[in-house]
Amino acid sequence: MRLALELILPILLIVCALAVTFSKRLLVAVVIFTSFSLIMSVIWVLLESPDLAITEAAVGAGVSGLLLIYTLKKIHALKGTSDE
Amino acid sequence: MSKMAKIKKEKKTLWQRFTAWVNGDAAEQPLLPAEPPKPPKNKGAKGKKQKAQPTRKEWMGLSRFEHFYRVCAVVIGVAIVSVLMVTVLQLPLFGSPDNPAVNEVVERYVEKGLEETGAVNMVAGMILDYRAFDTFGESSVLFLAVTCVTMLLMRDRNNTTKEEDLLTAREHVIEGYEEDIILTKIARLVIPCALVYGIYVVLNGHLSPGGGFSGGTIMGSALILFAVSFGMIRISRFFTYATFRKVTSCALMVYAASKAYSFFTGANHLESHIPLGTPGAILSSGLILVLDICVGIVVACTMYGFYALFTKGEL
Amino acid sequence: MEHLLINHYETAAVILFGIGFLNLLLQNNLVKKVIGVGIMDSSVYLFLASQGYIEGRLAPILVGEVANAADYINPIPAGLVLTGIVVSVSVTAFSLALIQRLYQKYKTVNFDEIVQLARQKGDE
Amino acid sequence: MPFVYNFPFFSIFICMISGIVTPLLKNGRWAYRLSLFASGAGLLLSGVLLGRIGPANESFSFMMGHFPAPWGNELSVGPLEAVLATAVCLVMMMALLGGSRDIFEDVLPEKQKLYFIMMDEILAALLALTYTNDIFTAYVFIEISTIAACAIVMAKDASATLVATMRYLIMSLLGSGLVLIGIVLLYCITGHLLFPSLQQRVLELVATGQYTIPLTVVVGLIVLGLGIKSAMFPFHLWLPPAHGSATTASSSVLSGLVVKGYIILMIRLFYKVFTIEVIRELRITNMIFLFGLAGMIIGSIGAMKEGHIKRMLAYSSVAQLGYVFMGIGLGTDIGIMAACFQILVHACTKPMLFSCASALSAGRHHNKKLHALRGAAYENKLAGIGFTVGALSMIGIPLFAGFAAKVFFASATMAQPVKMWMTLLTLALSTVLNALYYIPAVTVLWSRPAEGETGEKQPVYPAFAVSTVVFIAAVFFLGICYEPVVTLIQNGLALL
Repeated sequence: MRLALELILPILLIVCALAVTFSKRLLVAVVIFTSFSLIMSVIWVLLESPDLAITEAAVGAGVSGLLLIYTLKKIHALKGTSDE
Repeated sequence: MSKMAKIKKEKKTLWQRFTAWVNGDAAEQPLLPAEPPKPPKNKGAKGKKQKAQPTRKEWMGLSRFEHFYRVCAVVIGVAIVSVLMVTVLQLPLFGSPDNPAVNEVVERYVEKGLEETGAVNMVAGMILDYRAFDTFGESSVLFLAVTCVTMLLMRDRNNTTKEEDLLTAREHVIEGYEEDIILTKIARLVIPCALVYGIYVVLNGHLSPGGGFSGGTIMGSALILFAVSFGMIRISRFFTYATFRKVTSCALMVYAASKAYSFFTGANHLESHIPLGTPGAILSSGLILVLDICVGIVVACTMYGFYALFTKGEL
Repeated sequence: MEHLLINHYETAAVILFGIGFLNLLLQNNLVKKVIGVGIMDSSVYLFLASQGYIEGRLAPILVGEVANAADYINPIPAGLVLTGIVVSVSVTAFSLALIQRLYQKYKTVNFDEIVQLARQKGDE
Repeated sequence: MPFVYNFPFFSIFICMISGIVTPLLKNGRWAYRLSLFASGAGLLLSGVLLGRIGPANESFSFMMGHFPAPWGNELSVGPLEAVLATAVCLVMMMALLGGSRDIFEDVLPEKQKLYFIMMDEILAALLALTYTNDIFTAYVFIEISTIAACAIVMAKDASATLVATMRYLIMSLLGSGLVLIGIVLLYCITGHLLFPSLQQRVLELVATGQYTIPLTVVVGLIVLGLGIKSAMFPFHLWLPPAHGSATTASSSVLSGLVVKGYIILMIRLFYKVFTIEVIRELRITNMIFLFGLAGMIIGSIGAMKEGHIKRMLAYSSVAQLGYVFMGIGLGTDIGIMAACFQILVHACTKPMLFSCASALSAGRHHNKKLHALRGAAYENKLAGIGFTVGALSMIGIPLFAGFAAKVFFASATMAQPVKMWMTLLTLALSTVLNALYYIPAVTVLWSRPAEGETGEKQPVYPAFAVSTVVFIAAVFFLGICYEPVVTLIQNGLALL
């Protein structure tokens, strides 16, 4: 189980990074980047660094994603929102 | 015509549909609705040609440099990756205990850490006591970042017009009256939990995983959730730009002062009169607890500050 | 090859570093450039932390009274990465704020277009 | 331990704390005074420290905390660091004085306080980069100076500065990323972060032949990263827009100090971690040498094409940094001594040129195109004289500081026949090129303007006068009585 995770998670990270690179919509890129951070925080747990896992989940997946999405809103790259 | 188009649309391969789904929809929509101002279109064919020629030339000129730049970037990138790969080949094996990084430094951090810093969490002991100067620099980075964002996004005559000001004022009013009932009900449940959890993580930074940064971020997200669900007006009753400035500066000052004290006593071989307390208790490990609290406050304020400046351009 | 497989975290980190690096240099979209920086930084942290890991040892949080260095993993990488994560979130926030201002001025986040518009206006 | 040994730590902390306190002050004026106080205090402390350890020729390391070298953070101080720190504080103070009027004009009143926070933190970061004995502390302070440097570029809130800041930020982040992975690899193969233990381990590795490839990669990545951040030749394109469009004090600080901070760190890493012999064996110096030579020529050619006076000065910075890299690339003690001397010379000259250029253009509605400045020197004589002195020093006229630096470079190459011919030819060519753009600029400034082109006479305000006079004095001091400074640098390098 652990070995499988150890092999799959880095591959998932690379897949996420490539998906960010080639995605056409910015919102998709941001969401995938946020999931990248989440995968990262699971890897921190596997690497026995709980401090990093908590910080990454709070900072990387939480606040960075929030800031990115608010930026997308400001640059009108979100579809279906009410502002113009 | 339209029938043909419809058939074509339906004939999409699975892959295309999948990519369309990943991208959110099928329609080829420009990424950004606002386009750069284009030169006014000329109806006459001659005019069009004349207009098109120079721009094309310009484009070609730019593209040659661009082309060169892109090739260079790819070459450099591939070179760096391959060089690093070769390096990885030479590095010690993953998970092996005879890694060169495991040496007398690690030994002392682990074995003497509790005795010298009083922290059960060795990472906290390391970043807030052994290598505290780095961490002070890091808090300064956060402080600088929020200052920069204030510089860029705080409303002033350079970045806002009159209409935008009016628009924000209207939004504020609307926010005050319209409360999303689902959001507010859930927020009432979640915010206290998040705040308490954040405070717990901060106060237990020296005992368990976490510490100032993660706990501060959690408290900051609780504040953000409050602002999202109840509106910025409500939050500005107790948290204005002046409070923000005062709280951040004072917390950083306490941090700087306590670290200055410990650096000064340490370097001059004076005795530091700070009790380390019983290991494992909340009130232990000397300055680490104080530093964690200061960092937590700074981080919480900073995260909320980022949010407020990004959405409304004010605190 | 086998070495790369055993050091799979490091290998993945190097590939991610390359992806982030190329994203930073080649993407025209500024938001994606910023995401590229994020990927690049995370990959370096992954590299560092995986070098600190030691098979079968515990996280560096003391259990019991007496600490033995052979029971715990290396705490230094975790501390350094913690510092690094905070630095990268600061940088992200700063660059995103800058992108918002650039969008206000030029109505696009495509850096090539921005540079060209700036040149047309004659203020580059 | 003597009390004087605390001074480096005090000077760093005074700057950081004044940055932290600044948000609580009333307005920008008070923030300005606090910044002046911080740099003045830094100058005083570094000066006293220099007076103490310079003649005694001693060096020491200062524990930041209760734990000695391989465990806790440390600062390490010697004559070289003391000289550089004194120069940094002096230039910072004078740049603030010389650019003060422009800061209050260019930056919005409510944001002036924030601008001075950035200045304080930049000074703290530069001092920390000069003094640090720990490679990760160096990384953290590199990031601080990156963010603050970008912030002072964009403080003048115009479209041009925003685009320039973005470009600068992208290149800086690239550089930081490369430096970071270099540091991480270095930690992985040595297991230390403090300079003395690192050096010991690196020498062991070299002696046993272990990890040769990773070590080469580490040196390459760190040099590349720091090179990008300090505008080494192929990566210099971000510099002219950033330095040319910022407000005066920012341009002065950026090209006088911030760029140099990374080079100082590079020199210290070469001596204190990798040791100069290892660097020479790895042939990294030859690369730096070639890039330096190319930078000297390309920067000058870029400056010749410019009609905008501040951008011309920025391109000239690229050329002058080429000299520094060339000196480092020689890979000998005397070459690096010349490079350090050139750092001091350029740090004293370029801020003066920037502040004089903007004072000259003040009477012409801030039009910074050269053709608009015809005869501007008559309206502000002091600025005209300052600009002329700076230009002559940059060209390398005897008695001015630039000449001494060039003589040192020429004499430094004598031991290496191949590099000697290349260096001497390039030095001659670059001197000619420097003359080709500085002389016309000076002639334009001092030629009689046509009717109707004259601006009104500019009053000389005292802060600007003080800064220009001090800079002129520094240029002549370095050009005539360079002996003590050179001795200090040589002793410092020997003690590194």
